[in-house]
Amino acid sequence: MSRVVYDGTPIEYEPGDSLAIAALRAGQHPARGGTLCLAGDCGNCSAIVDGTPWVRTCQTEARPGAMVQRHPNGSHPSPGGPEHHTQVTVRHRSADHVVIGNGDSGAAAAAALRSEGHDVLVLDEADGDEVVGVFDGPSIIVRRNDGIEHFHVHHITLATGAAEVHPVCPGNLLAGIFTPKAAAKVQAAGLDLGNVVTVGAELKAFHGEGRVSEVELVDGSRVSCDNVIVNLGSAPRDVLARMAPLVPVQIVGPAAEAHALPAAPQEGVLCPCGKITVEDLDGVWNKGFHDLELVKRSSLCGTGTCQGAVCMPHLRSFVADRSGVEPKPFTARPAARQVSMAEAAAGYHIDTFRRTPLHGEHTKLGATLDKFGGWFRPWNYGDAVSEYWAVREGVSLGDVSTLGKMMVSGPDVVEALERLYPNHVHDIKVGRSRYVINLNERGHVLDDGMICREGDTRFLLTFTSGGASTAEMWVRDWVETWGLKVHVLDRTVSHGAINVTGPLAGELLRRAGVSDDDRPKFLQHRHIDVAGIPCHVMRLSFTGEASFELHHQIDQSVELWQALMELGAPLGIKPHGLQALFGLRLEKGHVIVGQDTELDSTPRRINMDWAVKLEKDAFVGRDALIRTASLPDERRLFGFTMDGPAPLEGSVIRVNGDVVGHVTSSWDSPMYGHAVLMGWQKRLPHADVVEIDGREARVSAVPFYDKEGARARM
Amino acid sequence: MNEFVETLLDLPWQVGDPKPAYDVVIIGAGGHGLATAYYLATRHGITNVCVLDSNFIGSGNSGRNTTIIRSNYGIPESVAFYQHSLEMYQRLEDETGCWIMHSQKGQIWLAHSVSTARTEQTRALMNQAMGAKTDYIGPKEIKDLCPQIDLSGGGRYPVHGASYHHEGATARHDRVVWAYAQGALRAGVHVHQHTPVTGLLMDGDRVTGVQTSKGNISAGTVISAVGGNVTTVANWAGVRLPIRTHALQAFVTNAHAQEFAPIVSSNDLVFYVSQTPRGQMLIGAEYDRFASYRQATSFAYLQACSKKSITMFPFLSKLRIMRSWTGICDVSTDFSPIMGDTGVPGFMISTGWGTWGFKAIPAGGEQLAQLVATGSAPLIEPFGLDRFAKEAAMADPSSAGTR
Amino acid sequence: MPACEPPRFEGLVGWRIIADPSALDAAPWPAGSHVVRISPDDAFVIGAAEPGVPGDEHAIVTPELGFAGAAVSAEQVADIALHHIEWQMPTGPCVAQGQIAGVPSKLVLHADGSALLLVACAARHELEDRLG
Amino acid sequence: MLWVECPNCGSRPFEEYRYGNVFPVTPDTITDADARNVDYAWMQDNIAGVTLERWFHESGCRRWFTAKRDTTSDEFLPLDD
Repeated sequence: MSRVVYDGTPIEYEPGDSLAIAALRAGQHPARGGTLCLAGDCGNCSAIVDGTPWVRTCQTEARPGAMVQRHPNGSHPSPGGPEHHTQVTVRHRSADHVVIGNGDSGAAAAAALRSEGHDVLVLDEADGDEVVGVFDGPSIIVRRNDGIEHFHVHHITLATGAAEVHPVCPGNLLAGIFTPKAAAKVQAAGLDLGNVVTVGAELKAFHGEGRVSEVELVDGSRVSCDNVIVNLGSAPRDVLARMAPLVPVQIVGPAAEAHALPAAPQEGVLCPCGKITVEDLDGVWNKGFHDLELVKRSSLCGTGTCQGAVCMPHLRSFVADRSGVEPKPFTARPAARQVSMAEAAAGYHIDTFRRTPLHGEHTKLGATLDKFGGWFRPWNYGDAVSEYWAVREGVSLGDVSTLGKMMVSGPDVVEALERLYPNHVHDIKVGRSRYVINLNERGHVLDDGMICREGDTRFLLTFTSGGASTAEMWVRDWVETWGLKVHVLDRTVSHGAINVTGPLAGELLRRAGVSDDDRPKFLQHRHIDVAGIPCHVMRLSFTGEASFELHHQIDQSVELWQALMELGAPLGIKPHGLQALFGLRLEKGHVIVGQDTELDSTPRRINMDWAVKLEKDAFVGRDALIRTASLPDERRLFGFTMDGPAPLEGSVIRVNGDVVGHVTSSWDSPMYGHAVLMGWQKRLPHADVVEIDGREARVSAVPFYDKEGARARM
Repeated sequence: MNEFVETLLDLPWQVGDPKPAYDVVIIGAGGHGLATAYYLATRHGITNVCVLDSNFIGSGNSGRNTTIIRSNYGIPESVAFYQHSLEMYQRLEDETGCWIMHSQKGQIWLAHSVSTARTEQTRALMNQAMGAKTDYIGPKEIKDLCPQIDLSGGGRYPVHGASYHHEGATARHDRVVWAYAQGALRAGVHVHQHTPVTGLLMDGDRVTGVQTSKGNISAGTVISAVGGNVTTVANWAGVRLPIRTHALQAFVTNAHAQEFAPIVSSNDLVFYVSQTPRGQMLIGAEYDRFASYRQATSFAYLQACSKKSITMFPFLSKLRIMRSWTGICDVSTDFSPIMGDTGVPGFMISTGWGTWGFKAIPAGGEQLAQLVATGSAPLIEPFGLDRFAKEAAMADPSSAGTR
Repeated sequence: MPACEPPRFEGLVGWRIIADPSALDAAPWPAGSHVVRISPDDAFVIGAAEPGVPGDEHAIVTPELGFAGAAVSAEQVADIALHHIEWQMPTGPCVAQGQIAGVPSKLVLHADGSALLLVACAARHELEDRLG
Repeated sequence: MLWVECPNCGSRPFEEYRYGNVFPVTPDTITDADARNVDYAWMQDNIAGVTLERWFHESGCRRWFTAKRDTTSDEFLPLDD
């Protein structure tokens, strides 16, 4: 015979035994007492099984070596240690007709459906299928010992039967008390219940030490016994239907039938989960908690592990008795049959983190990679300051493959872009590009990027890495709303992009085979080969130095990167990560949307009115900007400088001791030897000198670096 | 006898129907409505007040939230308001004599990336400046506070650090409602359950009372403290709101021994977990992204929340889900609450509580009562409905609603 | 757990065409090419020289190297559907798009139940990990 | 689980989509231009009932579509009703 380990002691079981039956076979109550229904409804047989607390042992088949531990007496089980979770298998299935419950009514319903030619799936706990809940779709979640199943179904029949009513009276937490069906199961397993007494409504109390030895009846008589079968009728097991009132289900059999409530409880534990007594209920009733829900919430009756399966009929009867009105059952909520969080989680993946085609190159170069806007990106390659100097004084590569990139084309494309962007678009010449911001209808900055004109009716748009996905939605939504004829193709994950930046960037391109004549000038873009690889080269600058973004097909990213690194070696080339980039752009006063801006940053608030042409007829956000232009507006983003180490990003900015805003970006400028910052002042008058981190900081015009922008044009 | 039953207060209900007229009628007998009534009566002597609810007291979001009290917001106005509320909560048991199971646990808000570490650091610095006790802490301190955490985040969400909000607390939501209900009832306020308001009484463009299932009631001031269906009530008065209603779900496991001390949230993963006084692990996350008035629980939510939680706390993977629930919450366009005047004389509002506003009950009630009584309530002035037309939104990057 | 071999991905070379739906419907696709219709105005054409799209002078026709693909057998498709797809799988031939193991993916289903599994190269590692 | 029918791809869990809100409708009773703009920019109809709304199938065809849904039951209704 096989054994399970129960409270540290091996006990034998018969094939087919549940853990609860196995315990009874060994002369033990599976928990510490209380009526057993062995139907999965109550929590009276719960124990810790293989480390999982609160497992219904009546629903768990005994298997060799299973470790069962009763919950500690008088307290709750430990939630367990920090061990790692096991993987749970999930299966996605579909079925036409599903009948839940294979009792008489379920079997009849299934047979009738089959006779009409339907495919029918029957789910029953006896076969290991515990239905956790019925959800929209309709869908059904089923817990099995070998995993969890998500069913798509068309028709659901509930034949879940009725749950037998537990006794409420003194002594009802003793061992040796069974419902009739539980007793039948025990006896079917070959166990002898000894001197067994069957009682019904005449029951008054149980007596005994640990287990029942005497039953007291309402007439005062006492009957000695080894075990008791209590027959108090049933209540419909309709919890699945009540959980999902809008999911169409057919209910058949006892689950659909009206059942009389038991007599109002007089004494004893009504809620075995919380050890809540009739006296407790009277206590809250007398304090004025008269609604069924208020009685439940104030006594906590019905809020334990069985979720009212045991106490609900008695609780309703109690309220009916005290108030004269029979209340409806309280709300049922998943889970109808409990699942562990590992089981619930099965099949779910939180995020998909994307990798650029240069991911392997960054790893080889020792980059610290971190997650930004759903991508893994290099934060630094070990030393952000030397990366910074490579940009300022030599040449450097940055992986900007994550930038949003979008091709747009069509007869209405100029019209569409004019309406989308607050800047002029029609006057951008082919081969030229323009920096643009995009706004929402409130006139708040959503994102920024470039517009590159490729032809009369063809453009390439770029967006920030974090904004790319939303940008595609934004463009498509407006184009459709306006009914304009524009084709849209997002290229974000199909094109790689490498930013070649620094005063020697032009020299590196020369070495990569780009003649001075072919090299685009500032704000030009051109399709040329770089190191033999076809690139769309955009000349712009985020770092403050001459920069060439080389957009290309992603299958050639590695080749291009390696060629540039090799050609650039004599020039002292180094790649730079985001940490250096954030400092470089900060010295130029370039705003990072989402870091320096807030949810409601208008162009005015971030000093970018110049990027808005209100004289245009219409563009998204224009009406709001015109409306708000005359409103007093205290909120303004400023540049600051201060001596000493850069304060933490997020430091508050004070004027005369009052908090007026916070630092959004902060950097110890290697160039200047002091801190450069951006941050908000949201109170008038705006001060020229503020306090940050207990030190003095001064408002400074931005950019801090190369105010004339000569270096970007070099 | 269950230990959580014994000290319940009593609810001295009035007998009979509402009177035909009150100085103030409050729609919604949840935390905010009852607290407003309580403070009107106890702070300002305004006791001719009636609170109406279509169901039982606390039947809406007050009974469905995740009981967290915190003030670690991101903008000065919010930190000041919520810190005041947090401190009022700390004194509420003494003031009302009711055990609301207030328990200071501390809240850890995890960052799993450079960019969210910046967010948490920013939160800590702003909190400190505005009087909320929050520090940025590193992985070792996090592990000390919460040994069950997997600092590697399943190898995928490594913990960079966290903001630690020392005074983060929980209290039992129902008991907060009952404490205010009892205090208000004792002070003479009328509270009528199962009395749905079906419309507003208007005189020109002024609100003069409410229509109810038990007849019309006139009022000097009508306050909507309705959750979920606030748009309907506002529409009766012709008031347009920047509010969208979303479902918000949460769940608990079975009860376990008290071994999980703090409240832990994750900035990147967007979930939070704490252990209730009864030992259940309480887990929640963000609201469903689509607008809905339906209080439906979805398995997808249990699935996502479970996965996020067990990724950071492997011990949870074996714990079984006992019950889930869903409420509907009012999310404002800038994710901050809206309190005070509506532009319609006689009609005030308390809404936009996003993920339910439990933490704001004391200060929200106190300030609204003060506004009714004195015409001025500085703490909530920035949160008026007129802020949108004034382009003075209260967009808070640290509000739970912004993610 | 999956009994089948995990899919083996390789980068795909093709053309991406955005054009009027009617133009795409009528386009004479090069012989031997394989057309994945992503939406009415969007086609991914594999295994052909640059295709032309008569009838839409504004069509975007551009090389597409953003997808990785894996040929999967009918058995593998069934296994992936059982363990990794929440939605109901249509029967082929057709294109089925949506999340597979949480990753946006496409299955170009053939009549015999086998398929070409497509995923963005940027997310390929995630899908491989989850199916593997 | 809310299942949303994409006209291109079929029925998928709502997690595959981005919700795009309803088509905004400013009431005719608001006549002042600025007030209309405030309403358009900030206010929500927040209808408890049938709404016309936009969904974007982010994990599939990446296209918008319009759907009709009852926000009290989450039931999707035929568009031509």
